[in-house]
Amino acid sequence: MTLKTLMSGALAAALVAGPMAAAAPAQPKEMFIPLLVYRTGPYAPSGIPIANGFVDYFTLLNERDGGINGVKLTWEECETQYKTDLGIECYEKLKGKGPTGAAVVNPYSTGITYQLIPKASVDKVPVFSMGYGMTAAADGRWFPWVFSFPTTYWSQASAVIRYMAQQEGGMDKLRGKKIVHIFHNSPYGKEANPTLETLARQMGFELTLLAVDHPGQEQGATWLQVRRINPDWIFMSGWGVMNQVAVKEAASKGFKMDHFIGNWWSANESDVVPAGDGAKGYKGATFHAPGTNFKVHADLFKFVYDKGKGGGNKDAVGEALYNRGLVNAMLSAEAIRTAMTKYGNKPLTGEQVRWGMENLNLTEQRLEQLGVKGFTHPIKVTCEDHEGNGPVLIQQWDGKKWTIVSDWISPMRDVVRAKIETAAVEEGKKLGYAMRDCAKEK
Amino acid sequence: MTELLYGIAVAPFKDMAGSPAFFAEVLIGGVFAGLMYSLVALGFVLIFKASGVFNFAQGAMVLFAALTLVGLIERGVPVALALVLTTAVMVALAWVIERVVLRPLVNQEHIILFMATIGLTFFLEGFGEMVWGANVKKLDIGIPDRSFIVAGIQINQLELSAAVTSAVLVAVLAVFFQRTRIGRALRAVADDHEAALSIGIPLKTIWMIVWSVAGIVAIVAGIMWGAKSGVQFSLSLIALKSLPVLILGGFTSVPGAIVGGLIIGVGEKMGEVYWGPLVGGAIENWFAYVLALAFLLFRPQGLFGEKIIERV
Amino acid sequence: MTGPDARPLLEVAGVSVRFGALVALNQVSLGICHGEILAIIGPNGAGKTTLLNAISGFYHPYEGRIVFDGKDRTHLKPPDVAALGIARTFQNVALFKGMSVLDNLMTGRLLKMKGSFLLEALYWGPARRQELEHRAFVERIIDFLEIQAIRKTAAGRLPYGLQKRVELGRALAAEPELLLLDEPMAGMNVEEKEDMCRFILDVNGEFGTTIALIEHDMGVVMDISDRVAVLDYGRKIADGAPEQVRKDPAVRDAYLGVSHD
Amino acid sequence: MDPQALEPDRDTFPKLVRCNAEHRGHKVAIREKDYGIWQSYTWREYFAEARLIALGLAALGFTRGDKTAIIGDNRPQLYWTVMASQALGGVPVPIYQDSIEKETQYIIDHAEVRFAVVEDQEQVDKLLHIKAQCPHLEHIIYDDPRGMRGYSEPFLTSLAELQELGKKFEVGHPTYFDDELARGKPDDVAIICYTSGTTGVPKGAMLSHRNLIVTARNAAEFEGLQSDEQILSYLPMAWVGDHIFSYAQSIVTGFAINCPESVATVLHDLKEIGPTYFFAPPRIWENILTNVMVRLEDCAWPKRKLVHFFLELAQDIERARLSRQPVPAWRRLLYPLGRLFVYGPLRDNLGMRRIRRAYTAGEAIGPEIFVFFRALGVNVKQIYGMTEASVFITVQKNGDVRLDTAGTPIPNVELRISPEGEVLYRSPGVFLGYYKNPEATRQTVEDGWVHSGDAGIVGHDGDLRIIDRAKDVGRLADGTLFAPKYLENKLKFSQYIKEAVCIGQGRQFVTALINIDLAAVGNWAERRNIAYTSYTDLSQKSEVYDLIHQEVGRVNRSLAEDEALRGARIRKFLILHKELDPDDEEITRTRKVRRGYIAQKYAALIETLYGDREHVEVEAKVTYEDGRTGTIRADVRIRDVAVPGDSVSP
Amino acid sequence: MIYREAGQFRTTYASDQAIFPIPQDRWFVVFAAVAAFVIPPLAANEYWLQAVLIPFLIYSLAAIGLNLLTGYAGQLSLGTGGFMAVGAYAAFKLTTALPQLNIVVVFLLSGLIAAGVGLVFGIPSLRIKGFYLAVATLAAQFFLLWLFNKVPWFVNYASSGTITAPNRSVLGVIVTGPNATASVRYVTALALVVVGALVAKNLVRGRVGRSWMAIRDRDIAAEIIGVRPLRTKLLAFGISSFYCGVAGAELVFLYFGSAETLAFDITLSFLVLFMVIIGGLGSILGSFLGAAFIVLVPIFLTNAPQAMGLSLPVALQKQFELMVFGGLIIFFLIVEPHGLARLWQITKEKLRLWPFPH
Repeated sequence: MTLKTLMSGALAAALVAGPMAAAAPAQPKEMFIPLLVYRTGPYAPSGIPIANGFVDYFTLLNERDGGINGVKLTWEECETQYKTDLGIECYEKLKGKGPTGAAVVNPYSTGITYQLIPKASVDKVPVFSMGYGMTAAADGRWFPWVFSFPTTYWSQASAVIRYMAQQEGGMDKLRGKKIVHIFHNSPYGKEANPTLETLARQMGFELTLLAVDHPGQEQGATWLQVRRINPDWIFMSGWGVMNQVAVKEAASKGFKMDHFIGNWWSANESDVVPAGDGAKGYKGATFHAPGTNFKVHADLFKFVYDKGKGGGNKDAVGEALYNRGLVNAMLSAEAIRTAMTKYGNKPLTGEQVRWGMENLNLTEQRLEQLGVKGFTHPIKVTCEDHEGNGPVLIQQWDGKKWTIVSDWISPMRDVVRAKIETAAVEEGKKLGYAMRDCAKEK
Repeated sequence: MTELLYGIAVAPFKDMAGSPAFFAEVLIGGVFAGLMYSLVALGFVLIFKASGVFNFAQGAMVLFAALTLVGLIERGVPVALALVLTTAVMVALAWVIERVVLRPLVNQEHIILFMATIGLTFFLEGFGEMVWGANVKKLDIGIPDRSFIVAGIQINQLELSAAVTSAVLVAVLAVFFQRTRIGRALRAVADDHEAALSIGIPLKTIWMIVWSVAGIVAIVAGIMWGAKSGVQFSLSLIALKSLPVLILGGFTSVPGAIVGGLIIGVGEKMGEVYWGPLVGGAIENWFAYVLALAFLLFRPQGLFGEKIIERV
Repeated sequence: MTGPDARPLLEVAGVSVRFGALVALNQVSLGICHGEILAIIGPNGAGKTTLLNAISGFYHPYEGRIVFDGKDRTHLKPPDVAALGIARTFQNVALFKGMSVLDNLMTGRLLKMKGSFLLEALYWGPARRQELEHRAFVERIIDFLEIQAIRKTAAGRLPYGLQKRVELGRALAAEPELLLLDEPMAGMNVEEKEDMCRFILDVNGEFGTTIALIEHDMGVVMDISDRVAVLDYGRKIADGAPEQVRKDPAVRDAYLGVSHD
Repeated sequence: MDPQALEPDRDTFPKLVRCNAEHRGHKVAIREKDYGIWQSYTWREYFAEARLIALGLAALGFTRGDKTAIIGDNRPQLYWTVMASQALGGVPVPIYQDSIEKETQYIIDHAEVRFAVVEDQEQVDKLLHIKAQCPHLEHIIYDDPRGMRGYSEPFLTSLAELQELGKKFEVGHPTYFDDELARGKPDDVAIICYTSGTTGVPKGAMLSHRNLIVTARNAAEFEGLQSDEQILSYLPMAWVGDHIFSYAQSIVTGFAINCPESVATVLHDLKEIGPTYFFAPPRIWENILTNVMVRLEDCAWPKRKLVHFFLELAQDIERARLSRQPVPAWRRLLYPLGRLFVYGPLRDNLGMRRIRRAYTAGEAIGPEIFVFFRALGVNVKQIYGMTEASVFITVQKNGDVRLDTAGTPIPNVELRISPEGEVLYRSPGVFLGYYKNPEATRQTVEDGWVHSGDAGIVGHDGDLRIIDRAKDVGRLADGTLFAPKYLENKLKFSQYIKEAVCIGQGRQFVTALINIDLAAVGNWAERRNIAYTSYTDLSQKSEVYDLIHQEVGRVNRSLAEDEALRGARIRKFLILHKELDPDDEEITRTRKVRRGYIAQKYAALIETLYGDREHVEVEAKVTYEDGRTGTIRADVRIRDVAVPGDSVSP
Repeated sequence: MIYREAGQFRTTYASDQAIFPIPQDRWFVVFAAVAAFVIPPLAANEYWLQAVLIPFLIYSLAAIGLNLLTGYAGQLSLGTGGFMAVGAYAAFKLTTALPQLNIVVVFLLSGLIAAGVGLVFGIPSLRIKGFYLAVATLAAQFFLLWLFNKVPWFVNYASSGTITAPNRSVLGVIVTGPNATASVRYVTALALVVVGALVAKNLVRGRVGRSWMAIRDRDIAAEIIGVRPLRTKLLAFGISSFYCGVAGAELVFLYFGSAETLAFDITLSFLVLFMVIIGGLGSILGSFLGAAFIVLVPIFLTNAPQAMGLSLPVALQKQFELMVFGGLIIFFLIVEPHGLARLWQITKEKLRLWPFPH
């Protein structure tokens, strides 16, 4: 106890002085965005492309446009290894950086998101958990500081079910079919279960939930059960090594791969490549297109990679999760841009960016301006709806790349939104929040 | 209550009898999975036997071996040459470990050496990732990965080859231990360090050899597991899966590692498939440990472990 | 000098102990009287230590009875045996190496201490008083055994002879009625042996503790014991006063002639 | 005011203790490390315990004038017994606890001791052995009952039993103790201290209460002793020094004394107590110094260098100060640094941090030793004292310490040098005479002036300088001055030399018999991988001879600096094959060399030193600890020492 | 060197048996404790409190708990994460069921519940020893986490599957939940760990601790002086789990704010074990030193390059950090296998003996 005081004192002197000194010469025309990344550890294969997409888009904005409306973006990466305690450390370290503090924080882990939700409102930093995190927080009336647009796990699950139904030939055709949900045995993996259970009741399909414990290298028993059930469809909410093993097991067990759909964290190149040819036909949900056939990618090559400022390997541009990071960065930037329409073209605080996010309206036209027409779907966020209830695409692995094999599939909003509102009350109350009146916000 | 009892004591067996082909498949799946565990456990046993070190870094060594192999192949080295080079790397690693870690810590308590191997784990994980990158890599050295069906039982080629490899490896190790001079020396060391020294066996050399052999076992385990899941950081975590195998088989027994693996593999598959649904599944992880624990209560030194004799 | 009185404090009646096929003790009967010093001798492997182990509850005889102070205690476990007032030392010193000499002796007081967990956690009131009282008691043993200078040394770092002495101290701390010493003088030099003999005699004389000891040094045995029992191949072959046993031809054959140096 | 005047209620020790019990009754008077902690007794307890002992003695028939032998290590019970005997008008006769039976028997018999109070079984056994030869000895009382259960002799009583007897006795005689106490007179004999004497049989010096009280008081005033002093009572109780420091001064001044746990733990106990007032004969100072040096040898190289640098710095400064020379400024500036890193910690580790004044006496201290401790900041001073003077004759004044003097007389002490150069003194502390030995008394005391037996001079500033025993100062054959003790002390400063005897009286040149320090040389040998089995073996190794040769050379070089002593350089030496031992009567219990006896015992060796042979076979009788005797044989080498610049060759 | 001990003699057993018998140590510790209560809340920023000091204190408490079991009683356990989870989930259930209950009482009750669970899982220790026992405790680890993950009752049927620390106040000050300031949470954690350390120290220097160490050092000899192995080992499991339980509750309530079972997975068990071994088995101080090492060194390594003006890619930095951390563990084990506490003790001993080497 005694030495610790000494040690921490000495370390404090060494460390606090460091970051402080580094932060001092920041220019006033800059905004700071903390990046919680995981480029190492068991989840690095997913973390690396996301982080690269993020960084590349910001670099592009700075290089091509000189920032957002003349305000340069700065950022600092902090390695979390997908661990909550490191996430907290990173957040605390970075939340006050830059002349106006952190503009928006992307936790990139459901666990870390849960830690940051209570803190963000106190620190006045919006939490942007794009397509993950606490689904209940999509109800902006209870969670003003948390955003999950363009879509959520629950919406995704409903959209995937809708897709299966479409493939079977209509919404009523799922009745009597057997669907298996293989999920990572964690709150993240279990997110889709209630929605699926509700839908199973409503649509009459037979749902089996099979949990796979972290990390999921050995799934023999799970796939034995799959083989016994012999389902019509498999939906998977996997993560990390579990995905690769599952895809491989499915292939080797001779399951119809095109009836195996992963959620958007189970459908990256890294999940299918180790399975080799066996993965051909495997499908995945997404809310943006894969590949590099968009103007924004051309710009990325031109302004970023050709200048040698790329965050990663050029070949990896366009991977599913790379594009995920790109979309995430783009949405963040657009939210900032939106906020500038109200607060002026200057560095903004987190509180101001929050307004921008809540009033984000990404139209088809704006998407075209951004060079991402067809890459993602238009989004409108409101005070009540922090999700935007975005539609979902299904992509399929052809052995070399992902291709989109569906139209935009709308989630079942009637089912999902009601569940979200119920959950929001529950989660909001837990944190001692009160519901705000959106009518008064305008 | 009766329902629960029925669920535990009757239904699963009815189930098994009802679908014997599937039951056989479960059994075979368990055997294959068990042998995969044994592959990792073997590395532990070798080292524990000769040096009394509970080598937590075995998982990291598997990762490191697989990363090295894949990394070399990715850089265009032919598979055979890559295998040779990887073996050389693992032997070099064994040499370094003996020099830098084991020798300064000789005669320390077990837990200290255990802790040192944890430090080694950190080091190898960081080093492996730094050199070869954190991305998942596909390991393809030509092992087929398709299933075929024999008498209604689906068998996976990869698992079959893993099983065969495990069996071959065990046979080779058994011969190595029984028939070669070094093998006999190893057994002498395992029995009594000082006795071994007194008959002129250099302990340091023995340790180096053992760690090298463990490194080679790690390559094999790395190939098998890497073929299954791709080569990536998570390989390091399979060490945990092999722990129940170890306790069951005993830390010092090579056959124990195999038999333990089979029991755990079959046990956990049966548990998960037939009893798992009762409690909602995903019981594989703890079930293996509880199974091992139950065994231990009757044989505290493991199935094949040497009886601990305490002199008063 | 108070002579031993004839009542047996401990009675071993027809006790046999087996390890698998090996019969380590074969129907051994032996009485240990109040206040006496009994030496148990015999060649290596004669079952001497096994006898002590059976008495202290590590082995349970498959036949025969062990009666202590009039009560059958054949099947008690070691802690229960200790609670009866039987303490012992071990052939290969079994000290708590990581603890100081003082703590080793304090541990010996364990049975005399009352557990009051909460008070101990706070080191308060009766718990604290108890600690200090027992410390005072243990200090008397330290003084008795003349180990003041090593009081706070870790037991594992002491030379062998001192470790044996500390182990005796730990046994004494329990204020036993019966003290079992397994080769208390093994591996000691002449001077250390003399000291140990003095301590054993003093323990017997000043505290009236009954002592049973295993010893190889015949000189020592003849000097300090009131009675000698001889074991050979798990059987008792003689029992009586030292001089008498020395003259016993069976003993000569089995023991003195063979392995005495 | 008459310096010898004493207030009537404080004119004997028992009365003073009673006074202390009344006035500072709650204050600690005496502590003993026992059962792991410092058991403390207040003055009130001191008095009460002593009172019970006295009553117990009375119950056994103790009468005024009876002698009580007191034998044992320093412990409160024995100090109480001293007071208890005095309270009854008896005379305590402390006897060295390690005296052999013959010596003990002589004293008990000579002093007509009726009661013996002893520490433990060991002493009891000794007395039982000789009891037949001591017709006066009636009662033996022991403190520690350990091992005594088998003793049934009727005249044996434990101290606890004695006190019980005392309690019973008090019931019948409630005022007995107070009455007897009141009957005590200041000029009664308070104690008989037997001086070991370098020659002949022991003589019992009788000291009165007045002798001791006045001297103790004068010395205390001279030194400014306070009642908060702490002192470690570790020197034998039979020695007058312990009696004056641990008993007389403690009672007069009211400070606490502390008895160590055992002989083995004295240094440790010294550190725990951290005395403010300390006394040690040169031998102990020297042992401590040797110990320090040996321990420092094991330091890592940089630390050793650093420590030695600072130690030398401090010694240089101190030498300059002692010889009244200026100290360079840079040294003065570095000193505080040294105090922080070396002197302070060292003093603390030695238990000398709190010492306000420390004495060395008994014989001359090696100057290097003296300088060393003073350099550390220990205010060690030389005193000159004798049993016959109740110790104190001269003391060095604080702030006026020199290397080669014994200080100035304390108040009321007069000094004179006889025409033969012998020191004579007169003081209130001068003893009453030798017990039952008027002849010796007459030889020693003339008109109140006591012959000290030491050769000395009084300097112009009143400082006394002792050269040697008056009878030991001699000359070589060519008339060169030869002060053996001086040479010996120089030799003994070497950490490797424990004892030295120089020979040269009437000879052509000086030679030396040397005892190596087994601990220091053993350590030295181990570091050089020199194996040895025993002292005898080690002492005759040629490497050891080389080592000692260097040390002798060093002494010779320093002798060469002084014109008067140049001629007395050591030209040959040998290392004795056995340690000089009080049991073999080669040195006294206070470890003074018995020169005459040695000359006789080692005559053969000495003759070889003055002959041509290079080694000699010897055989020596030794007495072991348990009293048995044995013989050791050795081949002792002789080593020549080159003495440059001198034509005389041996 | 800085110690001045001459003249410190003890006249009672009480002073000889004090936790810090040397006055200098005593004063230093008191001063440090007071400073720990006063200085960080005033001086440290939220990063230091939230990301460094609070976890350090909580891990210290857990490390003390494990040290009692492994370091003192000699029972190797890898179930720490599981027992901490029991504390966390118990605290969550208790405080949501009884919102009025003082949160500190909730922590203590959670500790008791964890102690109960620890007792059950300690039963195999009677027969199983050493590494076998360690691996057996993993059964507890995996089973408990599975249970909490599986049974929605434990999370009050929350759809998110996580437990969240609600706002709870003590004496009008909000101590847990999103509205509690870092300073208050820090002080709460500190107070608990100070009391915990004191109690642990009292236990290990008394009857209980001695019977643990007896079992650890020589179980056979322990039995013959009256130590009952099962009772003693179970007590160790119980008390150890109590500490771990409280630490687990703190982890969620004072540090994370909300958590899922993953927060208590096997890596946490290992982390606490590292702390205990690196810090020093059988040393309360070691638990603190070990926690400091495990918490501070990675943070130091992460921030050091930046402080030196080096800008490395985060991945490289993290990999480098792992290597250095692993290397440091080995280095420290080689330098002093008995942990930082022993190193500290040796240093202290050197300082006491200075300038003597031994």
